Amino acid sequence: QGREEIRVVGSSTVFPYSQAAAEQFSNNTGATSPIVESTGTGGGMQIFCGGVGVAHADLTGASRAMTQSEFDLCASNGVTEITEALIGFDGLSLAISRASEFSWDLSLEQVYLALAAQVPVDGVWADNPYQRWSDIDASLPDIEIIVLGPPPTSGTRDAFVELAMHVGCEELEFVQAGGFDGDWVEENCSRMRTDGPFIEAGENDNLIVQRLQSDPNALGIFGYSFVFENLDTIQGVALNGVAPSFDTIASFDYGVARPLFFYIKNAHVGVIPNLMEFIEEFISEESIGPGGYQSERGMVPLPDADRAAAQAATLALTPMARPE
Amino acid sequence: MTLLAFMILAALAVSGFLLNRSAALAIQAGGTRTHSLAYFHGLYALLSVLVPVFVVICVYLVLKTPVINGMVIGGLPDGVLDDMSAGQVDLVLATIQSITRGQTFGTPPDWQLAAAERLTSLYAGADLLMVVVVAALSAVILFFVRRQVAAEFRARQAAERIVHGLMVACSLVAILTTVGIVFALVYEAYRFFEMVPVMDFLFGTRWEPQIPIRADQVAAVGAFGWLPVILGTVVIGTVAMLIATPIGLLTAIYLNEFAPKSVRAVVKPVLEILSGVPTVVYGFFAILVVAPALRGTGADLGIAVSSNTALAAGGVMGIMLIPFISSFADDALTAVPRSLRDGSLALGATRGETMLKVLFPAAIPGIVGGILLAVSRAIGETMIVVMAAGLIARMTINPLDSVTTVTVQIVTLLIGDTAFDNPKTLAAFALGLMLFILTLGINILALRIVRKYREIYD
Amino acid sequence: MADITNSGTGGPRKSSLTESSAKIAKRKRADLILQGFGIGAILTAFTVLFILVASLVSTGYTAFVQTHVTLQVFVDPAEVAEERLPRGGFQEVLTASLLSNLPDADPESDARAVRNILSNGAQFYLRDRIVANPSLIGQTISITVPVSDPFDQLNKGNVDRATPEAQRRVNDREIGWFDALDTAGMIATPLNWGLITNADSRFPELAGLRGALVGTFWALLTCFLISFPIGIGAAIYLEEFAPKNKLSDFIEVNINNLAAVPSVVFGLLALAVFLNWFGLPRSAPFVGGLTLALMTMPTIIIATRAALKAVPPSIREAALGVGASKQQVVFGHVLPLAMPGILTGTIIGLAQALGETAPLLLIGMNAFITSAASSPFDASTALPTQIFIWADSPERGFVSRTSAAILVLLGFLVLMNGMAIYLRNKFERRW
Amino acid sequence: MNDMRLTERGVETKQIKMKARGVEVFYGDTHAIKSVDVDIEDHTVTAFIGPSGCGKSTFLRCLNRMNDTIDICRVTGDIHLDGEDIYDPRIDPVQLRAKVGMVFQKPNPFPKSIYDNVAYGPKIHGLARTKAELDEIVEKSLRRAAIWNEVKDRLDAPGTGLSGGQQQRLCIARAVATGPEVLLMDEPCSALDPIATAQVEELIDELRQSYSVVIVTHSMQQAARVSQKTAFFHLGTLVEFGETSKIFTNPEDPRTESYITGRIG
Amino acid sequence: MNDMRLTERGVETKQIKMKARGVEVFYGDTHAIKSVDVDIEDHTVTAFIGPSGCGKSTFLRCLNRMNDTIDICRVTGDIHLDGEDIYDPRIDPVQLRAKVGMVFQKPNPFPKSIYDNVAYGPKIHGLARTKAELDEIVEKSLRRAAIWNEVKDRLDAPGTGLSGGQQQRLCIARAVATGPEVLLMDEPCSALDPIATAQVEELIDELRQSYSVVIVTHSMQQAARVSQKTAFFHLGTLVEFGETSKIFTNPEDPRTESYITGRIG
Ligand SMILES: Nc1ncnc2c1ncn2[C@@H]1O[C@H](COP(=O)(O)OP(=O)(O)OP(=O)(O)O)[C@@H](O)[C@H]1O
Ligand SMILES: Nc1ncnc2c1ncn2[C@@H]1O[C@H](COP(=O)(O)OP(=O)(O)OP(=O)(O)O)[C@@H](O)[C@H]1O
Ligand SMILES: [Mg+2]
Ligand SMILES: [Mg+2]
Ligand SMILES: O=P([O-])([O-])[O-]
Repeated sequence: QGREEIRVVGSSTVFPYSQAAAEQFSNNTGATSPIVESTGTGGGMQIFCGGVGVAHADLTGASRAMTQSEFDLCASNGVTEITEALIGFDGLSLAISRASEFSWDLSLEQVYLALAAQVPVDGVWADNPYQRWSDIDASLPDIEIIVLGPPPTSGTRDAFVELAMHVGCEELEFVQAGGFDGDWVEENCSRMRTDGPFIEAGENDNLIVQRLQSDPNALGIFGYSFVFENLDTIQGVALNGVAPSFDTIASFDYGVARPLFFYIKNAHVGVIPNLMEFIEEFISEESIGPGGYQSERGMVPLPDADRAAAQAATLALTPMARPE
Repeated sequence: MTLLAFMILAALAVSGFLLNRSAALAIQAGGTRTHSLAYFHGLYALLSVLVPVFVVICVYLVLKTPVINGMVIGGLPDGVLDDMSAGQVDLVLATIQSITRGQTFGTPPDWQLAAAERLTSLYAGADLLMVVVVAALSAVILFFVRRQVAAEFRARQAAERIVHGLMVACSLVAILTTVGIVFALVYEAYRFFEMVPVMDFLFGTRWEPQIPIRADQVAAVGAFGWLPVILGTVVIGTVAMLIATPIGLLTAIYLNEFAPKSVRAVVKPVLEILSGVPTVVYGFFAILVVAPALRGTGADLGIAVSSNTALAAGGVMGIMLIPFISSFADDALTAVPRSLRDGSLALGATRGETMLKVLFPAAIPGIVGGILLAVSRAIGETMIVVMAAGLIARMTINPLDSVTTVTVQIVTLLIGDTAFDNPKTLAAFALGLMLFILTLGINILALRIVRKYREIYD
Repeated sequence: MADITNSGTGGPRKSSLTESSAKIAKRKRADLILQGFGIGAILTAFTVLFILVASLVSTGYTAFVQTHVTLQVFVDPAEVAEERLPRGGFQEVLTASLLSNLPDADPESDARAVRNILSNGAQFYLRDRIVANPSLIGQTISITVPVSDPFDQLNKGNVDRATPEAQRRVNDREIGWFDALDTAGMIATPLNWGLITNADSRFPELAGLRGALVGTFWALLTCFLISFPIGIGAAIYLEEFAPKNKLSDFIEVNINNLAAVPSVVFGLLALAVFLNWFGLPRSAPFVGGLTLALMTMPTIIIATRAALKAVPPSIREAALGVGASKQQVVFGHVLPLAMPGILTGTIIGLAQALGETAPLLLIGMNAFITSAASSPFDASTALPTQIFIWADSPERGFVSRTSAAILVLLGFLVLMNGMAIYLRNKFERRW
Repeated sequence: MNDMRLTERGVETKQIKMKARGVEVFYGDTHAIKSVDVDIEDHTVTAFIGPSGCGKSTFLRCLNRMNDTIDICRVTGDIHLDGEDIYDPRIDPVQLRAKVGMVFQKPNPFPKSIYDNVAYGPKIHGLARTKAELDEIVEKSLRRAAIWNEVKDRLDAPGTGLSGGQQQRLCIARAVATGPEVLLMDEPCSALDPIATAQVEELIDELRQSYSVVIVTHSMQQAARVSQKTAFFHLGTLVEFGETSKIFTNPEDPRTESYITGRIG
Repeated sequence: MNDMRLTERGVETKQIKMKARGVEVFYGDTHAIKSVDVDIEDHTVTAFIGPSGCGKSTFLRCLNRMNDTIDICRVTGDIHLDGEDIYDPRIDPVQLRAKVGMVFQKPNPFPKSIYDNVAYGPKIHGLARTKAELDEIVEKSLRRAAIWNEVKDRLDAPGTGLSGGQQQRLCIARAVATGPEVLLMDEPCSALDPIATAQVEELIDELRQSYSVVIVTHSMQQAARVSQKTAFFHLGTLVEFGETSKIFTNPEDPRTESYITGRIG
């Protein structure tokens, strides 16, 4: 059977943006709307790399770059030409209910100490003993550590580990004094604690927002767009003195911003109707430019120059190289 | 075209019915008694045509596309498919199909246009052929069936044999579903146990399946001991049953013995709504209403309550199970013969004494059967716990803590990631298998008990 | 109290029937306590149900109305030209009309902010009007369009005007504009038919359940057409014809067990068999229906067998006794008598299928699709998966829409259960 | 009626135990019992006979208010037990039923042990203070019901495991155990084979030493064999009531006569 | 036995309609019927009597293979109808049952109209070609069952709405309508009142003009009244079989004698 509609899978973070592009595309052209599924970055890669042909997806969204092993998986299934399209940034943010009585400003080191499975305790690398924020630093509130965060299946989790946990780990005196290198950090600082304070809350960010609203002492980790929509009830937690906002995320001042991508299966361009037109819509200025409709949904646009380059590269369908 | 084929089939089958029936009637008019009613002669003709030809049409519908695609691909000029992978060939086919729909990109090469034409003509030809085959086959069957009409022909038996066959086929579907599930579970679980020793799985006390999904991902090291997971299931299930059983039983007792008819007529259906509410809704309810309330109460009392407390998930699940238990208990109580109730009342027992000392004990086997079925529901329930229970497995029986369940793990391990080759994903199947075995055991037990109790009163 | 132990000696002591001893009072009290517990149990269940529905209604009711603004729009030929249709500057035309009502807004710098009062879909409302009737170009027409979600929330009182400006999606100036429109009588909050008649959208004010309803319809139809005949056929065979032995016991246990198998396992099976082996399309309601049919079948089989069992053997014997064949007995007498029970079971099974989520997630029925499926093979969502998607959308408007969608789903469930109860009461037979 | 073995009986008048006056029973709109007056004597077996549906069971169930358990059933008129109106609102039917016991057409032992079946009534009424007392009541009741010898070795066996006749006698023992003053029996032998029937009939004759017994039966032979008084019901009315010997040999009412001579066994 | 009114009967020997030899029946491991030989004569009413559980019903159900419907039931031995072995695998039990009709203990009309109840058999056996013919069969059958006058005005009313006795006669009409050659009746009067019983007994006597009738009964009086031949079963064996008058007045077997003299109405 042929297929008339474009199929997009992938990251739940990119999902709202793909949705927006898909709806805009179909409104503008009257063409059948692309079908967008939210499968998580990893899951999307598995489906995307399943092979070429109408049974397989055309695009996949990703909240992190494609990895080497995924690229190889694609290649082994005959998906050899892939175009990487960088579309913008997502501000991963820590947030808490406005009902919280405390003013929150954490360092990444404190975040690490609160959430990691293993931390230095009296100079020894040991299981995380901290149960209250005040245990970590007396200046922090004397309340239980409760952080709701993404499950390991999600790219959000990967990004958080990389951007917050690893960096926080490296800031530890223990690590700096010990002279441990990046590999050591990756080896030892990637595990989130499983003894209660860190709660893997599933992929549903709205659910986390609502749980924050009902529990003023719980922190949540999720996309900035959800903070933005609910500014009246929740607030971003400042990291190293920087509160999350569109500006601080775009400038990478807020510690945990990450790039968003989608990947194009080049072999499908020219076969699946309207695929190229949809890609053009997705990366148009109206979409990902400043003030474009993606920013309404919470995406942080790329700086002008980067954006122009990314758009050009995407339109040229330049196949990506094997990631390092 | 397919519709036409079905219409032809229907028309010929009906005419076969009429034809054979009138033939049988003619024999009867001649004064001979036919073995079977004329109606059965007709029915036999109808079924003889309908069943095989229907199967033929279905097979055609399934095979049409792959066969024609194969023919088109096979008919392409030499060389154009050289060095192409299956997927690329698939894309070529998709391009050709797009052309038949009038969608082209640039100027397609001539061989593609030719193939598109061939594709169109093959489809048209195949449909025509199918209609002809259907008509011809039906006619041939009709012809032979018509010749069978005779006074001594056992048309009833013949028709009943066909119906019997159809019913057996239906049963096979149900059985095949089970076989399919068992096969899928066992096969994947076997692969899992090739990677993780059975003993580690069965007796391990650590469940940390978050081993790297990709070679270069860093995460927790894998540990696949299912005990904490099943323990979590047991904790949540126990909470659920502790809520559902007393409330359900008391409800049944009240409705069965004390409630005025009008109350019963209202309460029963309203309660049934509780079991009809989609479980995803209960999930929202548990996590957004019940859990915070419990946490708040706990905080007021100075007790630490996890925000994923098993109490919330289990409690809400218990609510869901109330009507299940109450209607089972109500049925069991109703099944106790009225004579026992009269017997007790006539001895001067109050209604409460009659209920508690005679009716309820007499209904116990049925009630226990129902409770067991509710238990198997509870451990198989998915969406409530996916939303309201935790993800992290811990060896605890404290219902105020967060625990995880077998179904939660299955869902989280599977949704999102469908690489069927690492133990993380395969572990879901091992868990599924254990769940299947567990519910099977409970069901066998429940059936035994219910059976035994039926024997007493039948 | 008569006491037989002394009946031999002095004859039973006569006691009055009205005389009430402490013992009797105690027994009566025990009776009342039992009743009290029963009523308490029922009230508990009802309270929970009430809280559940109330919490849904309290968040969901606002989604059943939608804020609209009625504008007098001059369809400027400079922006909208007949030759360029369906493209054109509809957005600009609408903005111009808004600006004409907001004297304090600067036509240049505030254009974007003002435009954001309207739903993104507003331009397409206008476009469709004009495409249908190009002669409107150059005229001033009156058009009613939805406002965008932040203003919808504002109008519904979900935005607390007292919160600091930085913590709101709408700032004080925007609120002022909206209030100006409101005072001018241009704002109305009619019933939100779009909730039913629109397909999904990323804009809450445009999003509706049509796609989900159509998808659910196709899925349930498929589910019914497959599970009903097969379920009844299997049940009749197993109950009436299959030899009773270890094997049939085993099959019975298995079918009971199928009803208890977690639904996600059926999703697993569907993923492996229907999608990967048979290559059926992803996200299709047909596949969803097949999957749900596998789950519904055991329910139907169990209900049918129970209904068949309930038909008294005397009816069977009577028919056999006059020389009817087994099949004549079953199809002529037993099945018609069992039909109400079978239908009830089927409806309840379908109601369960209606609310089922997990297996549909596995076969991709949780996609974003802005048009309703026109056949069971087109990609589509279903009601529960639509709820799932909406629940995870950032816009505030989706919170109430999620609850509203749940209420719609509950409405259908109550309807189906009501039907089952009606059937049961109407045809309930006592022999 | 030459084949009837009428039980010999004395002529002494007995005390009246229950007295019904102007009893009417309605099931919804159906008028099932029409103005019935009956006196039930102490130490007497009274038989109710009549064609099916004439209201025998209905009237019997008025005597211990078992009709209360039927929603649509409405009873008017007076029924007195030892001079007390049993339909008086102050009367507790539970206490009434302890005094007016009942045995049903189909034996209905509880699915408990034989012992527990008999001990059930004494237990709920608190008739025994100790286990020994209870044991005594159970044994005595089983003896009275002429089943002690058959079951004394298996008091723990389930009552449902007995044969039909044994079950019926067990039910009688159960009724006797609460020490009733009147015993109502609704066709107690209709589910039994002839041998079991003989045993139960013998028992009834014995029971009348201590109780007032009312028995509903289809079989005129049975009525003739076991009863001293007979009431003939027809279409909800009491047609004739009197000495059994008189009713069977010399009925006053032509309806009685035609029923009895058209007798079918 | 001085109270039995034995039906007068001629001495002519009748043709043998059904013949059973060495019939054994097992329910699973229970041996319910042990080597029974019986001849059922044409135009004769044969009664099966015996204590409860002795196997009367079981044996009766062998005669039209109704036992086939009980999974665990196994029948061995020979039973012939007009010289044909009815357990021959080539025999269609469905046709057999059309020839050997059956009436059950509890009246069991279909939940359909009175007309449809009677017409059902003729319809499935194709006995009537036209509606008029069918009407005729229905009327004739209802007349034979002596119920025509009571129901002729309400043939469309549901059969379940009739009284017990009427229902039983309707069931007989239904059985008669298929034109059977043998009619088996399993305690057809046990659910009936005496008046209805009398009607059915009269009917049975009439039916024997056309059919061979086999009746199971608990009541020896009934057996004596309606039958010409009687078979006495005990614990699964046929103890005695012969002329009813002989069995009741002068039984050969001591077991028969003791059962009959221990008779209870
Ligand atoms: N629960 C009831 N609801 C409605 N009508 C009833 C009920 N029980 C009895 N009847 C009617 O009351 C009348 C008397 O019934 P009852 O059972 O007292 O008769 P009976 O003399 O005991 O008959 P049988 O000999 O068949 O037991 C009958 O017409 C019967 O239909
Ligand atoms: N379906 C059955 N399964 C097992 N055993 C049975 C079945 N039906 C009857 N029996 C047994 O076979 C024996 C004969 O039973 P049957 O019903 O023929 O007796 P009966 O003479 O008709 O008794 P009754 O007078 O009580 O009707 C009994 O011991 C009975 O328990
Ligand atoms: Mg009665
Ligand atoms: Mg019998
Ligand atoms: O859905 P993710 O972006 O978290 O992978």
